[in-house]
Amino acid sequence: MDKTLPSLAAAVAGIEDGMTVMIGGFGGSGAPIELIHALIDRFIATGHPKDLTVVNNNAGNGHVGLAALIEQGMVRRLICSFPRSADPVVFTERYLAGQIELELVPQGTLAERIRAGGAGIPAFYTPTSFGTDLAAGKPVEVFEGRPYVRERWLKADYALVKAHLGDRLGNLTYRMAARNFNPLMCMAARVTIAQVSRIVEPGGIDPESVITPGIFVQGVVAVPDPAQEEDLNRAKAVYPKVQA
Amino acid sequence: MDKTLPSLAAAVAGIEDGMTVMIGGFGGSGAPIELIHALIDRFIATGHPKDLTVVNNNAGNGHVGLAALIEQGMVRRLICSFPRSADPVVFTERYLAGQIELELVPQGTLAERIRAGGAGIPAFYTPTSFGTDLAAGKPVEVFEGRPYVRERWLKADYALVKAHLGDRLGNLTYRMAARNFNPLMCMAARVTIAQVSRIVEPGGIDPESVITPGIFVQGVVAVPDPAQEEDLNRAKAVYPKVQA
Amino acid sequence: MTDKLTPTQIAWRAAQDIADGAYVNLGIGFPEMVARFQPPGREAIFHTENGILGFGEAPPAGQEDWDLINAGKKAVTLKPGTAFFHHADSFAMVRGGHLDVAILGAYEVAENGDLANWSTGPKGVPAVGGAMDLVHGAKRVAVITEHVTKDGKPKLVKACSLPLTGVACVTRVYTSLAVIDIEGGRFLLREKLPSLTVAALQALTGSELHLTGPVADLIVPEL
Amino acid sequence: MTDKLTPTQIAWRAAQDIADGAYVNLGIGFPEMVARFQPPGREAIFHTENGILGFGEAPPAGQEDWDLINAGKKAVTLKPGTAFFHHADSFAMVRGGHLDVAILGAYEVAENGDLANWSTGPKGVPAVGGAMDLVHGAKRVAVITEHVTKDGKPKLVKACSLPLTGVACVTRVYTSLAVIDIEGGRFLLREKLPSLTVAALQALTGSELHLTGPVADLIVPEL
Repeated sequence: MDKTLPSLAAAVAGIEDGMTVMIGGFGGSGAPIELIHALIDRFIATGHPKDLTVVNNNAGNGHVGLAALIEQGMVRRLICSFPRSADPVVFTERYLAGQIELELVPQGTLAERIRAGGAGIPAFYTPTSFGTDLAAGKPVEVFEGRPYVRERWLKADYALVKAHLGDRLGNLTYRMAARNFNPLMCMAARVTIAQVSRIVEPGGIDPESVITPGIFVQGVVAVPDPAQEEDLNRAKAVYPKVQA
Repeated sequence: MDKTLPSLAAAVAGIEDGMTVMIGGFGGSGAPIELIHALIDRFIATGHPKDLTVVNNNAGNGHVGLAALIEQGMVRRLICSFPRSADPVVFTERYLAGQIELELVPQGTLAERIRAGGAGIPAFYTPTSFGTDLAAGKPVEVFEGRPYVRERWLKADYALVKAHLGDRLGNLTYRMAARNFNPLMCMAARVTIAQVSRIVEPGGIDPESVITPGIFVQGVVAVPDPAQEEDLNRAKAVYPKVQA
Repeated sequence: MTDKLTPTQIAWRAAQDIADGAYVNLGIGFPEMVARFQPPGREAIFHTENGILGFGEAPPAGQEDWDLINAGKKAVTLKPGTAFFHHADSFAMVRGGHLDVAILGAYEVAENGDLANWSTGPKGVPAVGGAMDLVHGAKRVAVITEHVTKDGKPKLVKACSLPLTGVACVTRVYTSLAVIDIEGGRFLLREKLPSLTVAALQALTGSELHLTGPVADLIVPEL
Repeated sequence: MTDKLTPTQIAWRAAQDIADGAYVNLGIGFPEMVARFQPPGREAIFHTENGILGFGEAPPAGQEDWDLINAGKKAVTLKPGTAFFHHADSFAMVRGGHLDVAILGAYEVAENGDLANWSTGPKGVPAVGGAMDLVHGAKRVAVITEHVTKDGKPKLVKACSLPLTGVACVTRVYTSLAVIDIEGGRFLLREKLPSLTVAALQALTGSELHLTGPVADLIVPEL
């Protein structure tokens, strides 16, 4: 069994128009910038994939990564908790112009809905959002005297995640708070592609320290020195670079 | 902040008659034998605690650990998935004599109910047990054409767990498959007491490798060379030892 | 010439259908034997409910580590790439549809795929373990079983008489006499021992065996 | 003599009520300042939604690691005993009632404890983050806020006019003028700036301030 992939282009080749794609990260930490940029490259070359539904905690920052994906017009719908950032102009303009749909989900509910998708739990109850606009239309049930809102699982066709170490079996570790949504998205997608800073031999990750067991991962691609969104934005980077 | 406790006796001193106690482990692996035996010692000395509801995957094996707790008559009700073992005589006799109540729960549902208790999810839907006797009386709902059974969270007054390393903040690691239910039970109890093979300084556990963050743990007690239930049973051990 | 397969031979036959790289859960007891017979060049990855993925075979006697056990509480070993996780993550793998195959034992299998394998009725101590999760989680649920009970009664039946483990969940049954698929609420005979006529097999089966194509010979090595 | 507390001073006051060993989540922005003012001898453990427990203060400029950030995307540091975890575990801590205190900002707080702090209405881009989880998860939900808006309108009101974050969730409000508890659907005045009369404070408050005992002086150091 060898889940390693030869290139970023190969890693994103299966994503089709209209698919739901979960993209890991919280702000820039744990964001698979290189996978996102490979998807943009494919779109520029072929016109596909488009009309994507993207699941991410945020809505991009500046003009790289998720913001660049939105800027290309590839995203029809975004499911997120916090579409604000230091520089949210790309999303904000499209949203206010009615060019992108937004499903706003409380952050903990978003995390739990993704986990539920991965764990085969079609619905669960949470106290979160009870009595607010975000619970509108959702079933409410009282347990032990307290009202709870019923929320549905979230699943995806693809998940694109950023990990730290990976092996050919798909076992993954993460780096500090770059873990965030990544392990959950691995569980909830039909196909999970992980970019990793380093591919190690099976056994190169202590079995006690595996965060995502390989069963949740279908492809692993090496990105030895991954970009950090925060650094790109401080350097005012734009993707793709404007040709001179 | 120092959650370390001076003794096993101190660790179990707060458990009262009628409480619900989650006890970690899968069979003998991860079973906190010394904490259980300390609870038995207290019962023999004081007559308390009794009428306990115990949550465990199993129902004990031989005459040590959970089996010994049952043998003392301290357990009124058991919530478990698999009350069989190599030597289940203690539970079997009491159960068939109507001296102990049994709530049988599918193993994955048991795990998820405990997690739900820890995660503030009062109920969730699972395909497991649909159409079987174990779903009797439970609400059923169809999602996307498939029927699911609604299950409720499980919480406890106390959890007694076995970990490997622990620090004074309550951070824990486990040893191999002795992890099993232990991290979930830490989440679901009002008071979690962990016996650990070694107490390390804060920072002595790599922050990436913490399995149970300290927020889920209220007490840590050192048991440097913990007994393994399987070894005790092979040696035909009985707790407490019969005085000659 | 055998008149029926041994449990080991049934396990061998079931192992032939496991693809390279498949994630597999084997039920406690008899199904555990399936792991021994992976065809050359194929490597399945075994999952156990108690929180291990990618474990290795049993250690030599005396070298057991009782923190490294499978769901049957038998000692296993580490392999490069093994991962540990807690029970909720383990059953996320099961319930979430991440396992390719679960192979379980059975008291009864009905022609609609219903399985009864956890309770022989109201007497005794009931115990369910992870079976009810597995039957509604794995992408493919197969059963390995004797074709008939010790008393000679059919285990493949029109409708289960014992308490169900799961509804319409089994899609293939490997028995001591035959390989039978379950599709559209019917038993479809795929393979049978060459020594046995279809009529003789039908006489040992509790509901109609359908033939939708040629029935292959069930040929298994001496083991 | 100040006529109102600075945000820093409000944060200082809120910090005085955090017990040693408390698990605390501080909202993005202004509430983050609370961490700076832990009283001597007390050590709270800070949680951030994005998966860190027990992190340390901000690193010097230029030494940030952008994989080590808080919910406000600001760089933080490791401390001995820090733990990392994923978002579902992080919100299990929140929703499961494991946090002792959450301290949040507010647009409006109603006398029944309703909080509005995520949306100023249908214009613009809505963003909620973890606030709705925190208000129904932490054992104690406190708000720190200016007593009135920039336009001089009360932020403590009879009923919120803005979209709610949570229902009946806030139990204490630290403002630039006072400390007010919410109990039984009423604002209970606990502390006020010595320079301010109760009548003057009432005039700046959108619903009745109840006095159930002596009102202490709200005294805060220059910061």
